[in-house]
Amino acid sequence: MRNVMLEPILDPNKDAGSSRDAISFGQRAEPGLNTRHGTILTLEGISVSFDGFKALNNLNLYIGVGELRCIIGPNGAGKTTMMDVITGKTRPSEGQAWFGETLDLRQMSEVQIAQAGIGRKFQKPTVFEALSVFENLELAQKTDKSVWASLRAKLTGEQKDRIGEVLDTIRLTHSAQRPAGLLSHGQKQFLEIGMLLMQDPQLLLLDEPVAGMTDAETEFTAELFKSLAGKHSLMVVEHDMGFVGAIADHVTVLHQGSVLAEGSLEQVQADERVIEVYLGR
Amino acid sequence: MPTALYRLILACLLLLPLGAYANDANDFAAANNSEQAQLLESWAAHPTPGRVELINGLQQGQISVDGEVKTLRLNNRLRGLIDTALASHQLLAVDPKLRLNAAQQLQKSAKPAQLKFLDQQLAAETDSDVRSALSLALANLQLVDPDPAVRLAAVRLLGETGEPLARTRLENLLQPDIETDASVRTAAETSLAQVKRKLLIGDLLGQAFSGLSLGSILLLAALGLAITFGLLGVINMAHGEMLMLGAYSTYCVQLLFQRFAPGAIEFYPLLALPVAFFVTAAVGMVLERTIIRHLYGRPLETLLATWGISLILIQLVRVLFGAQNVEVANPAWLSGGLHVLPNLVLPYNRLVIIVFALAVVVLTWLLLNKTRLGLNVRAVTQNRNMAACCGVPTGRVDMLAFGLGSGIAGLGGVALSQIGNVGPDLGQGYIIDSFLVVVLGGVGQLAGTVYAAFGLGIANKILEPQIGAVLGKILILGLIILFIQKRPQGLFALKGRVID
Amino acid sequence: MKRRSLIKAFTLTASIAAMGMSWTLQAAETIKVGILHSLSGTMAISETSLKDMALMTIDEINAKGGVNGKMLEAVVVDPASNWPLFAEKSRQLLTQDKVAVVFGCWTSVSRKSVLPVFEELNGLLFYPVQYEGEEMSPNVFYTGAAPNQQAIPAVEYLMSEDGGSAKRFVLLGTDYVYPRTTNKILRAFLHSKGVADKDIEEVYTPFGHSDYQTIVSNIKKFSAGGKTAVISTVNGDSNVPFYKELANQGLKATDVPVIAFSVGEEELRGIDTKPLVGNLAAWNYFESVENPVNKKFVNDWKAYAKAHNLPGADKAVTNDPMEATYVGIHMWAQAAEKAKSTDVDKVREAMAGQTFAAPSGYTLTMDKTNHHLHKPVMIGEIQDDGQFNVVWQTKEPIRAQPWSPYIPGNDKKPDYAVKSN
Amino acid sequence: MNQPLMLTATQKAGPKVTAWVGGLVLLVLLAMPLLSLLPADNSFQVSAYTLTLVGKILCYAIVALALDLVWGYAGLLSLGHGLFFALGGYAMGMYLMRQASGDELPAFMTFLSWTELPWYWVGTEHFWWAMCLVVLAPGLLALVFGFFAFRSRIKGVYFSIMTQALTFAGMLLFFRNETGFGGNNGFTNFRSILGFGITEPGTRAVLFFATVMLLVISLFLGWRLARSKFGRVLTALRDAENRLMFCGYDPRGFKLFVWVLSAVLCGLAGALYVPQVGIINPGEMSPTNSIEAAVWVALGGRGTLIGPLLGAGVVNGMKSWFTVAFPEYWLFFLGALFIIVTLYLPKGVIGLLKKKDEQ
Repeated sequence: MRNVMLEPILDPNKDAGSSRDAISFGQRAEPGLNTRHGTILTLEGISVSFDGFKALNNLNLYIGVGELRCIIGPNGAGKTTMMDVITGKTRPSEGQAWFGETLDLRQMSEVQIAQAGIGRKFQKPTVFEALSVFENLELAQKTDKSVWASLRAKLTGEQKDRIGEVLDTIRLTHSAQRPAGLLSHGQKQFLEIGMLLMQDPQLLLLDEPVAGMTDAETEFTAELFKSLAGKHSLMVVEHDMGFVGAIADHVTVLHQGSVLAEGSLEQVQADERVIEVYLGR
Repeated sequence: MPTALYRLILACLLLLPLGAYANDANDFAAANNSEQAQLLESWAAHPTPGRVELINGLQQGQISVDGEVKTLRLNNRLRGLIDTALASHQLLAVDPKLRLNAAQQLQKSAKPAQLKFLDQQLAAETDSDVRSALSLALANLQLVDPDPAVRLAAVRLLGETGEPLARTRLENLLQPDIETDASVRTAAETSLAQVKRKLLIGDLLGQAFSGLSLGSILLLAALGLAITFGLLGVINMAHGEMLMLGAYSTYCVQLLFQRFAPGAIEFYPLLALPVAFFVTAAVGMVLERTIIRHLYGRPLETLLATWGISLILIQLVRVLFGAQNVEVANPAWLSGGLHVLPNLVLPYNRLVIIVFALAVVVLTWLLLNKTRLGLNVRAVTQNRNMAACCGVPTGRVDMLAFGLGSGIAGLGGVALSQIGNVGPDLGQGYIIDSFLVVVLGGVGQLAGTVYAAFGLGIANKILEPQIGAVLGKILILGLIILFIQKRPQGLFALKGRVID
Repeated sequence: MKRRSLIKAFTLTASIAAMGMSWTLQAAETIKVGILHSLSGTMAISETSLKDMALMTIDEINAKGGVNGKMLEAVVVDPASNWPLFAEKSRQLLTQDKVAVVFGCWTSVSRKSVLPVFEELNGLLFYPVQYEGEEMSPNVFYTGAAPNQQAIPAVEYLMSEDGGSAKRFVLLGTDYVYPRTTNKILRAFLHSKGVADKDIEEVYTPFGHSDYQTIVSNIKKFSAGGKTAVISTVNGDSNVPFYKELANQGLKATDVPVIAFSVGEEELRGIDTKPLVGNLAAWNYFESVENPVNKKFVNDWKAYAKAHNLPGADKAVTNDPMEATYVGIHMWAQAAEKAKSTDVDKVREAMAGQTFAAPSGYTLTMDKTNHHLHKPVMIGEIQDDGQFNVVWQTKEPIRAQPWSPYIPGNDKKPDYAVKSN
Repeated sequence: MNQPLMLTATQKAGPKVTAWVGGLVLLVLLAMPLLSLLPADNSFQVSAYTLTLVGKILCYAIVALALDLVWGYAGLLSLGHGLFFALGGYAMGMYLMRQASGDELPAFMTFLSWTELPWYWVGTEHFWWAMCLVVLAPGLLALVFGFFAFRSRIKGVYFSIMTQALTFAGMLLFFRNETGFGGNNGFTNFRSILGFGITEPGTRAVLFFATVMLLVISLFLGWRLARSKFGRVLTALRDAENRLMFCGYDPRGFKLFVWVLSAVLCGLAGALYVPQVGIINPGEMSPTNSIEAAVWVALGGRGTLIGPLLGAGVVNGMKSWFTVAFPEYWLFFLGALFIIVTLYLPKGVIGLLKKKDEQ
């Protein structure tokens, strides 16, 4: 069934970039996500501490539906920890974490969160090295992921086509049958992005997606993300300012576990405190 | 009892011809078992100084008849009687220490026939300790005295002791229609209560101690593993065999002492410690360099390889030393025990092992936290590549760390050889426990290992009297499995950001 | 080119299947006898010496010209203390190597594991170890003691004046069938002697139990209630820690004597015996018994151990199961001579009533019907030199009662050997 | 795990290899029971010894296969599979004991003066119920243990050690005579199964045949699993569990399924093992046995279907051979084997054969 709230965004004649077509959305499996107030992710007063050290300190962050948000910040600012909190790997000691209006992320397991429609790409690209690229995508595909289903699972032609499309998008068509373990770093990055696409989540968390990519690849990735934005919400953690500049309409600076500044890249870069702690000039 | 009677008996004793003692020997040598028993009993009742030599000889199982020394065929019954007889003779000795020991022996084994003699000795005794001990020995016999007053005194006296025997004596007294006198009965009841309280304390202390002792043994067994497995992440299934090698080195050292320094045999364990340490450490390092080195980062493979190693080591020892257990004797200063309470003996070797275990822990801790090697080890175990970049010779560190772990296992082996048997399979009995201790404590956590070891030991000893050794062990295993469900990282877990 | 590999794979499995068929080469002029003792694994500790003893005895017989003019050829296999492997090996000995007789097994479970095989193939097994009884197979000759040839006389001795006239008993054992059954028989026996249940304490420990603190202190507590004796059926390996604990807690044999049924000279080799002096063991043979046969037996053994430099040869000792092995093999040889054949049925017939002058100093007789030896019972006191000093022994060899009268229902059991199926 | 190449390779080649080897070996194995029925003088006759020996090894092969499903594919090294094997065996053993003792109590109970059967023996005189137990006992135990273990994400070494503790506890429990399974003697001296004499050549042949069938079935099962998406999920789970979770798969279900399946296979193998070797006792639960099983898998090549079978065959074949040829030294060989395999044949024999082919 289709998600009512996302309806307007899916209006075909809103914008039709060539890259856009590659990413026709698969049928939605998860229950409708209530995003009445236009925010898809809400973090309020989140704190996490490891043996005294506060990795996150009263963090507040809101991501709007269809927004592409960049998160920057010096090392140890708590970027990855924040992602862990969102994906349920780390439980916050205080604070609220909502997906849409109704889903309390603190109560959900990683799996539930993933199934609810949050996809994550890890800092270090992690793919299933023993499986072929094709199989990687097949596993990521949005379908019934229960034990019984996967015992009986057979790929429909439609699903095969979908995988084919994504293979094209991430330019791995020719290595579809190669074990993912043999891919280059950049290719693995793309494969993992591809898996996210197969998963077709509503909120994508991308941890340093363009690390180890050539400029061309980076450029292409930027295009890809832009095209994703709108129909999906993205949260990108990146150090590469150029890339951030290329994609970001909205940037958040993390420092010592809480939000230091927020706004357009220009605004942020103008901000004294940011220059102080981050750009270090 | 009229003292006139004593004098009479005394007179009779003195009247005995002094030459009689030589005949005693002949009589004894000639007599058969039961006659010998009667002789001994009568001697115990009427001791005379001249006979001490003879009885001392008997205790050694020897008797000199007409100058020539014969060895006797004694049995436990006679041995017991000899002890009693000797004791009552030693009451006549000059040295108060001897008299005290004698009196304590008699508390256990005095016979009614000796009552008169004891009574008279008590009257004559000057040393206060001996007096009290003697009066106790007497009290045991006086429980059946016709005079209620005497019985009452005796019962009261018994109440003072924590003797397990006193308890049964009082209980017997309290059997229906044994003791008729009401006042004595009530006194006996109160005394019994006293004794029971004292005994209970002893039992509880005893349980606690045996728990500690078992814990210390588990600790020694597991400590080496805490390093090889906990720090290096090597699932060293041959760890048990390291213990075994340690024990066998102890055996060899003992042999060498017997061969070359019989005089100093008492102290062979002291030399055994360094020997065992270096032997096992060497073996460990060789294994590390030749086999385990290739398997870092493949924990499950190390499991199989080390299992193979253990098989080889076991069979090797079988071929070299034979399949039978070998004899490792406790030196005198490690055998026997400390009499804390009448019903609480703390064996020396267990005391020593507890202390030793703690000492080893402290040393290991210092080594790991206060030395360059320790620093390197921790560095390597936390981030091999980084450490390598910082110029830490990871290879050598691995080797040394593994050697250290094995060496400590060797030390454990020395300790085990003092309480258990030394055979090729020695290690097999400890490997699973060791792993459980380490896992329970939390991998890489020295403190955790210590807590886990003592925790398991004490838990085991609390359960054993209730549900028996077998069920106890099963229950413990079950509990551990459940515990690990709750705390997969063990008692002491390291928290931190999830790295992916 | 996958095919070749597959053929390899196939030949591998095939060759494994063929393993069984190998080793069937027959030597006509020799008589093959199987030796089935664990040489590796936990039981190697006890069984290895029996293997060597068997080989020595076979040499001895061959030196005298063998049996029926043929030399004996020993086929040694290693069941590796693995019970199913015992069954497999015995089947191999009987069907592949076609041995005339098998000498072997130590634990009851190994015997029970091979029993069906021997009965199915009508083989012949000589079992040299004392056991719990409750068995009498026509295909087995039991040269070890049945409970009434070891346990009951031992208890009688403990209750006698010389034994210290014990009133209370601790039945301590490792938790398996032999101690369970023996203690069951003993309890019934003690009842018949008027000992009340409150004066009997039964304690069991797991295999390889090494921590006897609690048990020993309990024994101490128990012994305060009257003259106590401990009857130990503790299994081999656990004895050392047990005795060491006794010594440490100052429990002397004069106070509480311990009588053991599975501690012999071999086990004492692994124990520092000084603290044990005065403790007892009940067997049908001790190395220390003095008679010409035994002198020869012991010397031969020491010589053999030296010659084949067996480990620990310098202090090689003999013990009861070794003697039983020795007696068994000789009796079989005699029977084969008498039957002029090694055919199992003929030999079985010839075995009935066979006699042999054993190292124990008695002339032992194989019972006419029940396949057990008539054996003398001896009580030995441990000495500080690791030997036993015999303090008591029966006048005559005693007939075995494999079906103990103290176990209900046994009165119905026949007194002759019948196949269990 | 560090051999993605080999794994995919075998998955590609999986069906072909299985078909070939399966076909060839199957022929021989199916022929053996028939040949065993020939008169003894016939030169083609397969002796009962060979039949039981191979039958035993086949049962071990099934265990190896089952273990490989959890270790090779799901990356869970169990050191406790001996327990499931033994449980299945004991369930079958209970039935056989009841057959042997008829209306009376089993012998070991009578002479330890048990007056009546413990509750868990009820119904074991019926073959069908015994068969249910064969499946239920290991299955349920695996289910419970697995549920807790996987819920709290116990994996790797921890999992192995926990399973080892489990089987060790089981062994101690069955050693107790009060437990009511014959203590350390276990069950022996069986007579008949479904009314047929256990020592009849016919019965032997049928049992052997059944074993072969079970092996074939479990191979087929394994093959289907390995080929299905389920198999791929397992592989993924083994290599990157977190990634899989963020793909929206719940690893627990997958682990639990394969874990229980493997346990049940072991149970069935045990049930066929007991009547063929004629004894079941707690020794089967000793940690040593389970570790050996792991070695069969490692030797043959884990993550493949044929490998474990080869491994089980080779090791046990050697065992039977060395213990005759060099009784004193076979432990050396076995030990050395472990080491060499782990050091030089990380992919096992299968890996070796493959390498040969590629040349």
